[in-house]
Amino acid sequence: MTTATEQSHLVKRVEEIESATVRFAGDSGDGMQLVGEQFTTATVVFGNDISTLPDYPAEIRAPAGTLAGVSGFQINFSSQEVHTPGDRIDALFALNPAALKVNLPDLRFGGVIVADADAFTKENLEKVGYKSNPLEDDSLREYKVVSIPLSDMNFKAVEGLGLDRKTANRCKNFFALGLAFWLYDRPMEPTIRWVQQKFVKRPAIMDANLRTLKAGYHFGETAEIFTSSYRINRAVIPPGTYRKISGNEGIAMGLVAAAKLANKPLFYASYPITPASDILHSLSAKKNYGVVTFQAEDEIAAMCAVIGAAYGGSLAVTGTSGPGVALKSEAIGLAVMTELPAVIVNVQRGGPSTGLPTKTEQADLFQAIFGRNGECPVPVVAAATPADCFETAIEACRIALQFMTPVILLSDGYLANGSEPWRIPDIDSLPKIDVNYHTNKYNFQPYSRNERLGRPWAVPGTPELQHRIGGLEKQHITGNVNYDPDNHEYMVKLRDEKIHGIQEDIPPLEINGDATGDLLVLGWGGAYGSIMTAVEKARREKRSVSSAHLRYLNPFPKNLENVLSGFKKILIPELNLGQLRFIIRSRFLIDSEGLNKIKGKPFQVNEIYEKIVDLLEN
Amino acid sequence: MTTATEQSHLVKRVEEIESATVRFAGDSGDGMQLVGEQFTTATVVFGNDISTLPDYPAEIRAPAGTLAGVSGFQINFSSQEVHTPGDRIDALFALNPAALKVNLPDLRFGGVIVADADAFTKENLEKVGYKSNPLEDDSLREYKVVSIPLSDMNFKAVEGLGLDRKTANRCKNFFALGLAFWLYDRPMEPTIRWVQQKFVKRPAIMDANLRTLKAGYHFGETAEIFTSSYRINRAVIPPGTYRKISGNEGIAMGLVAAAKLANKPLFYASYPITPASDILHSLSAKKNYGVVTFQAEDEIAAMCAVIGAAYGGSLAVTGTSGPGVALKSEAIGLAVMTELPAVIVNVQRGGPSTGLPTKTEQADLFQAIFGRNGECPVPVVAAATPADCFETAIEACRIALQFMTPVILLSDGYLANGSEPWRIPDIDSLPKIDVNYHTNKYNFQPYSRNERLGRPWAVPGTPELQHRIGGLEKQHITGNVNYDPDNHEYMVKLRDEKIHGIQEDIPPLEINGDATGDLLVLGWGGAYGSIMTAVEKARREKRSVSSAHLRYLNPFPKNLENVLSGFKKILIPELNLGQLRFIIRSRFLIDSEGLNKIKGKPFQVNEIYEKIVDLLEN
Amino acid sequence: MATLPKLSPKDYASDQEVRWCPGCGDYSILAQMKKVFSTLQIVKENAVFVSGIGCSSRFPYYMDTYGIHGIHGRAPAIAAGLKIMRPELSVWVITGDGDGLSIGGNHLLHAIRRNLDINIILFNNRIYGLTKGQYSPTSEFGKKTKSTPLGSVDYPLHPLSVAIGAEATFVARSIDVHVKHLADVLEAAARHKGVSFVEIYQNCNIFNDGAYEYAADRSQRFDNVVELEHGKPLQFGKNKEKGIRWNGSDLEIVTIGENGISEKDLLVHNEKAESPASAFLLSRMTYPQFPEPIGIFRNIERPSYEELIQNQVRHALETGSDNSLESFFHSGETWVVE
Amino acid sequence: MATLPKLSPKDYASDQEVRWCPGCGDYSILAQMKKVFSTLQIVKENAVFVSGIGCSSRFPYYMDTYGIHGIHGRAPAIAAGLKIMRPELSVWVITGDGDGLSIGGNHLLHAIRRNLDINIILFNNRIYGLTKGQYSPTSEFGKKTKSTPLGSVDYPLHPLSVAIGAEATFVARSIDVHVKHLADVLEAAARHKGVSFVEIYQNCNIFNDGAYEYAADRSQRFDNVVELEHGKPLQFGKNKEKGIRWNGSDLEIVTIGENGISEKDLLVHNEKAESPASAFLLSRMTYPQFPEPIGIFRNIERPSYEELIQNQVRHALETGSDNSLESFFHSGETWVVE
Ligand SMILES: Cc1ncc(C[n+]2csc(CCOP(=O)(O)OP(=O)(O)O)c2C)c(N)n1
Ligand SMILES: Cc1ncc(C[n+]2csc(CCOP(=O)(O)OP(=O)(O)O)c2C)c(N)n1
Ligand code: SF4
Ligand code: SF4
Ligand SMILES: [Mg+2]
Ligand SMILES: [Mg+2]
Repeated sequence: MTTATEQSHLVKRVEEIESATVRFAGDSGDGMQLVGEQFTTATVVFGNDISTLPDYPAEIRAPAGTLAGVSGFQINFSSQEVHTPGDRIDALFALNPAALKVNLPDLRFGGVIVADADAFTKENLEKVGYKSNPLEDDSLREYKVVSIPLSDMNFKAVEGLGLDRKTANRCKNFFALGLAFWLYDRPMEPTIRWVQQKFVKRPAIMDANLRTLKAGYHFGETAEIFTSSYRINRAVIPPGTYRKISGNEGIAMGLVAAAKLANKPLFYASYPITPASDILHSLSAKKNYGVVTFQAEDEIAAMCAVIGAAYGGSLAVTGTSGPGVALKSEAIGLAVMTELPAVIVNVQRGGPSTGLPTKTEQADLFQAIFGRNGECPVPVVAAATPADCFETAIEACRIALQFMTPVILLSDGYLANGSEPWRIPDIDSLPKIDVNYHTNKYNFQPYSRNERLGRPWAVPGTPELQHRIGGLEKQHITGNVNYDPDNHEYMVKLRDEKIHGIQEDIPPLEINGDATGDLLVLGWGGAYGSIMTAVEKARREKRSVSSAHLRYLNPFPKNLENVLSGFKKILIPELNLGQLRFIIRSRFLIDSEGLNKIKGKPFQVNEIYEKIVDLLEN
Repeated sequence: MTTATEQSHLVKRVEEIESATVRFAGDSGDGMQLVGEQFTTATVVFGNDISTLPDYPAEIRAPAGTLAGVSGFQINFSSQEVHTPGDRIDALFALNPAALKVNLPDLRFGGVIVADADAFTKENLEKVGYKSNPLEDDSLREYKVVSIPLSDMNFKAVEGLGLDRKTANRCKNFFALGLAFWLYDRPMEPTIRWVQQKFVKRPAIMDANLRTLKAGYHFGETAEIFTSSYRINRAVIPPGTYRKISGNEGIAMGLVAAAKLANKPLFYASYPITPASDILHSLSAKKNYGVVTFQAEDEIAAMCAVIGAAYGGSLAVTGTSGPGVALKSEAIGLAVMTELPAVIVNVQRGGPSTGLPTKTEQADLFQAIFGRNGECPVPVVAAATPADCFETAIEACRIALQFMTPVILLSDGYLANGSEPWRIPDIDSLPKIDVNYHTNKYNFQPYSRNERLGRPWAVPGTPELQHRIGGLEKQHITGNVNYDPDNHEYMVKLRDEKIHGIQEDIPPLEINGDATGDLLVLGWGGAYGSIMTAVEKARREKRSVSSAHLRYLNPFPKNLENVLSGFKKILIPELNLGQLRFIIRSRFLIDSEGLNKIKGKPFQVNEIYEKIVDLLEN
Repeated sequence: MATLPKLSPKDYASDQEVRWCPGCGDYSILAQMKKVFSTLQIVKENAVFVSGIGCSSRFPYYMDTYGIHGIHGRAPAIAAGLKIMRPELSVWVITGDGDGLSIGGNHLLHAIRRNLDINIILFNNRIYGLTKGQYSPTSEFGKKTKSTPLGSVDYPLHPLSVAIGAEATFVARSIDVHVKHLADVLEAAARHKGVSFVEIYQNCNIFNDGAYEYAADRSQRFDNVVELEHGKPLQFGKNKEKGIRWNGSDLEIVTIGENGISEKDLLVHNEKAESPASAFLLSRMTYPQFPEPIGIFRNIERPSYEELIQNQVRHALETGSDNSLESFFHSGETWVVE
Repeated sequence: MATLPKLSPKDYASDQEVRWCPGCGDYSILAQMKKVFSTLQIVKENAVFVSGIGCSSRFPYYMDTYGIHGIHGRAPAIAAGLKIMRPELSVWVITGDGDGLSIGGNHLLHAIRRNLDINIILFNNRIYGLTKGQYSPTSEFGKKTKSTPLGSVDYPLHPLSVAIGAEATFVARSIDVHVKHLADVLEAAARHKGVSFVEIYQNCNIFNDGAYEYAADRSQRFDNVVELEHGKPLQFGKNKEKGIRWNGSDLEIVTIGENGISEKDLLVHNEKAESPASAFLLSRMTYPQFPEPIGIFRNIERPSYEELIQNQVRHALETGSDNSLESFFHSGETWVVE
């Protein structure tokens, strides 16, 4: 059907751009997360660098058409390196008036709005307080509005497949996806394959989705409603095999990898909680890798099961979010006292209390470091990006196993659900984690120490090493219950020293940029991408700014004080009221500026960039 | 029977001293706590100032005669003001070899040892590793040893009352008590009254105890084994009616008082835990003051019941120790989010984990301030002395009720069980706590604010004020569930500001001594007595040192920074690794010295005094 | 005083938008609750709904009463504190199978054994709704869910067996779509003095659709459900032609008229039995081996916790010689310094 | 290999000093445990005792096996993690009435319903020992303790009813001083595959002395205790002259020979009954209305949780095409950059 003229016509209309940020938005029931995922896959397969940000309501399915019910998925993709999902949207796919209203503030001037005109009914408009139809009343004149009868076109596309109206309507997200594919010149094959697999047992649904997907694509191609489609070239990316990875997937893979590297069985006990549940889901499907998962009756039980499994010789891990960590804190204390290896993953969300369960935040750092009774030191590490979740998970396991200690691994909702391309590492390049059970019965003492101050891991079943551990204070070396005052002080200090000693085993903090200058932006956790991008932008403008990102929050890398001392000013952006900043002040008696955002959303690049400029210029 | 000669003889032998420190020690089953309590009562009734320190093992009754089973009770009494139970013991009553061995290190050179020679059997000596009998082998030559067949004399005293041997032997503590009464010239009447009441239904036991008590007294009088008895004159104490008060009693009374002052019903929900259980015991017997206690199924339930009761309009309080606070931390977050008044008492003990359940420590400050998910500010106050527990409890309740917030009140095992004289306050002098339920239905909004940023307390049963609260983020003013990013940030900051604003409502920090100088000793909690005594001693020596004691740990008093800035050096003694010091460093970017002891025991005066001298001289 | 106008069910609706998925069984339960409140003319400001976390636990927002949306699993504990201090309030606990039986099992147990005069309504959809579809303690053995892709391997709890094992005084069951029956059960729960425990079979059409089709569906329910009525024999089937008999060691299904069996041979339901044994027996009847009983399993009277506690307080206040702070402070040994 | 010498009870003693009060019932339980270990010749290093907090929870220190003295109430959860990952170990949970039924009730419930192959031994002294004498969930109604000076007002839990309500497969009871009976019950628990729940009446001579005198005392026990034996009628009394009969709606005490009653009329104990109904019935028999049953109430077989889970893992490992990290990383959509 494509004639030569049309071809050349098409070619003319392709505009090359460096990057784009697209957001799909609709009702929670409209399948926006799925569309986003599919678009992402196509984009990474095509070869762009990407970063994504899903955003959905706390309700399973809030009432249709309401502002509260809007679900969105944002993707930033580029021929250059990308560290964030993008501050401003270039194109918004709005499947109803609520989606338009919620997301419009993030659209850049001149951005594209693709709207389903069929959904802009009087009723829907009223539901969200539109007095008149914005698609028609010229209020959107600053934008490129593409108003199309999307629902109707979808119905037409799936006609004749015998679907009832409701089911048919459910496919319309794929029409939008097809259109987006055309607009950004993405390959459809991965999605086609996915649909074929997913609906292998429901051929009518399969057909419908494929038809409407293609209809959307062809509509873009033929309808001439866009002045141009866009082409974003492949990014220059180091060679290798890649896959898309979200933070939660990264953690799941990191844990499985760590278990293999340490040659220990992996036990994952968890109680479902947003946004950590996907780690449980992912690992529970990994029995073929020998992974055992345990959905416990609550978070306390999950942590206690971890203690039992660790005593038994497993690499034992639990995952949760802030409220779950609160519940686990007594049992974490037991793991500290018994000096058993364990990893506690906290995928942080908005707090306090139940807070904003589906939103991101970095406000559990205090809890991780200080949130237990007594002097109860626990190493804390934090992941910086979805892919970094993989590495940080391995590192958390390594520390736990090598130092015989529980370790807290901080992620957050933004990292957990966001995704980026990940170069699949060469398995052999991953470092072995060298840990052995203690089996030597001569002079065995459960609380003797190795050079790292770790105690021996002697597991049940080992002849002649029977011993008892518990939460009461232990006698140095023997591990017997002991109430002696001097022994207590000795042990409190010993446990502290052990954790402090991890400093000797971790890499120094790296500086991105010059080692001295006017300003250092110090970050941790998911703020990485925005900080990197903002600092690089400022550096391109020859500003005297560097950045450094802490993976190790307790203990800090040895050179941190030294790094800080190289700069006139320090800026610490955090999605909290200044928790890292508080700790840095105390540890080093150094003042710093905080950039604090507590909106359930990640930093925008610009927010940080502007603060940098402000600090440098004032 | 007393002849004139004997009389004058007696008079001659009385030596006047300023103060004395006595410790009673024996097996857990020997009734040492009771003896200590009785001696204390006699001493306060006599008119000395006192401070006491009970010390008992974690086991109910460890095997007889073992080191682990030793239970002790120490009292320091004086004709001057007393702030601590005393560093060194002047007289040790040791009812068996274990008690001698455990306590000898604390006895001053030349101190008195009263030992029950009958208990120094071969078997008992071996149990604790004595190769020969220290009462006989001259190893105690530095002390005044009074070795008497105490068990035997007790048997003789109670002979003929028809008691079996075991029961008879149980009375021997009263023989020791009688001897102590004679030695320090204390009145026996309060104890006699107590025995008469206690055993009113068991006349044989009553008789036995009274007989052996008097026998002990008369033995001292007649046996001429002491070169002198001692007289410690009444302390010059402000006039008033006094009683002895322990920290746990102080809290119980303070809570009852606060409820009356606020005219609200008192609800106390708790799960038993050492060393906090006595608050529950005490309040559960106070139904005649309208107090309702609830022994919950666990600490979480206790905190949740408090939330329910607070919503219903009660002054709701829960008490526990560190591990219990860990369990409560999720629910405390709910109280923060719902902005309900509540007090959480933490009687701190040695940690981490189960730790040293019967020993004291100050290591839960971090947990109190930082130990929750999200930005979750909670006011924290700490009591300084047993009597101060009373006032601090009232103050905690006042803040909770007036600011609509949970408040954490820190006590510790040392304060909880220790006691001192307390001048019973004039009820009318206690300030009313002005809190009213909201009943006005016009424009009612559950999250509107008063000048303190508190929200209205509208309790169920109030017509037309129906509203729902919960742990999800709230919309400012309306209190509706709200996920708006700006609202979240606004509310996080609002909650923070509310707690910060308590600064306006609390007294400035007072300085004991000059407002400027070389050294300030800054303390909090139970370290008060030792700090005061040490600083006063140093000041008497004209050293440039002052002290200040923080009751308010979050927020700090407004003038704290100013106070700190008046001194060249700051010393912060704490029974932890430096938690207050860490916070002070961060808040004010001020360095300080820490004096840190983590031995399950309070500070000795001398430990602090020596550190003061050291800091002033180096 | 003028009599107040009667409140209709919709008068009990709050101004908050209901946010369950369209088609969720929770809607029906909400509707019946409002109806029962209207029937009993419960004074709005005297009722409090307390919940944990879960789809079901959003319930309090939708009633124009007082309410606490608590934390996960803790509603019975929150309700305990409230009820003990305010015995005159009508206190309702709304919980889910995860909220009430997984994380919150212990609080449920203790609220029940204490016999607090509260009404505990457990929405049993045999799934975690709010967290998007993990299995719950009531999910069938072998259930495939997000967290058990190969099928669950733990044996499900029977909520009513648990409640009866925990000394419950009122135990009942109903089904979201049997609106009349549901309203009757809720009303009986409200009227019962002491703890009332009600399990409601609730359809989660998103994550566990049709879990109770056998009992909810009009064409199947007669065969799969037996309605309990106090003093009546256990009969079921379209024409009540089948019944339940105790054969000396276990229950069995019999057909009336066959083998000489008449109504007289059937188990007669006695919700007032002091012993919980027969209620327990009934709680063990599960589909497909048996029709599942709905209605009131057990309904006996015992003084409630808060009543007994408040009696102690009242008695102490009345008989205590002096209840002033003064006398409190002066209790024990005192001395005067002049 | 040479056969190892047989281990005697005292070979199972650890080197730690036993620290219970002299006269405490816990001593006897410890002695019987060591005896049963010797009878079964359990390999020391293959056994783990897990406990919570309480006097009873000190137990693990005294056995020369592996052990974890956990935190209050959480022993079943600790044991779960251990047993799931190490199914070959013999795992014992030691708990108290406060530890297991107050703070730890929920973990107990779930360990039981999952049917983990562990042995849970609850030392029921009806009091909090370690914290010096507060009432517990099994204390009698009206109990005066430190925390209930006017008497408790909550209804006690029956541990066995709770366990049976939570789907237990093995449930038994014994008494600290009935050493032979106790040893038999512990041995049966050890032999049972799946969760074993044993309640032991334990005397706390310091804070609740004589709580079980009616059952422990030699002169009273025949009238107040009925020993359950599989397949035997329920008889008791000095000369087994009394029995228990099901009268159609409840249990009743009868005298053999009177009113024409013979052994044949008595309830015959069937510990293997698939339905937990009769075990539940027996768990309701309480002194002084009834003699209290001791022995094995219920003893049925079902696959255990850890067995089922490990089967899933084994099956997945065997049938999964490629179990390497490589294949894991490459699962899903991948692309190559050259
Ligand atoms: C401490 C804590 N853990 C976990 C969660 C996450 N969570 C919320 S609801 C829920 C389970 C909901 O299931 P159910 O109680 O059956 O309610 P439903 O949604 O099915 O009505 C979970 C695990 C939480 N909010 N808090
Ligand atoms: C989290 C926590 N709460 C409370 C306690 C205090 N505590 C220790 S043991 C115990 C109860 C003991 O009773 P039980 O389980 O019956 O054991 P017993 O001492 O009677 O053998 C309590 C409340 C604790 N250790 N930890
Ligand atoms: S997820 Fe299920 S239970 Fe939750 S609202 Fe939707 S249908 Fe109802
Ligand atoms: S307090 Fe009671 S249970 Fe605890 S050791 Fe002593 S006698 Fe045994
Ligand atoms: Mg559910
Ligand atoms: Mg007990």
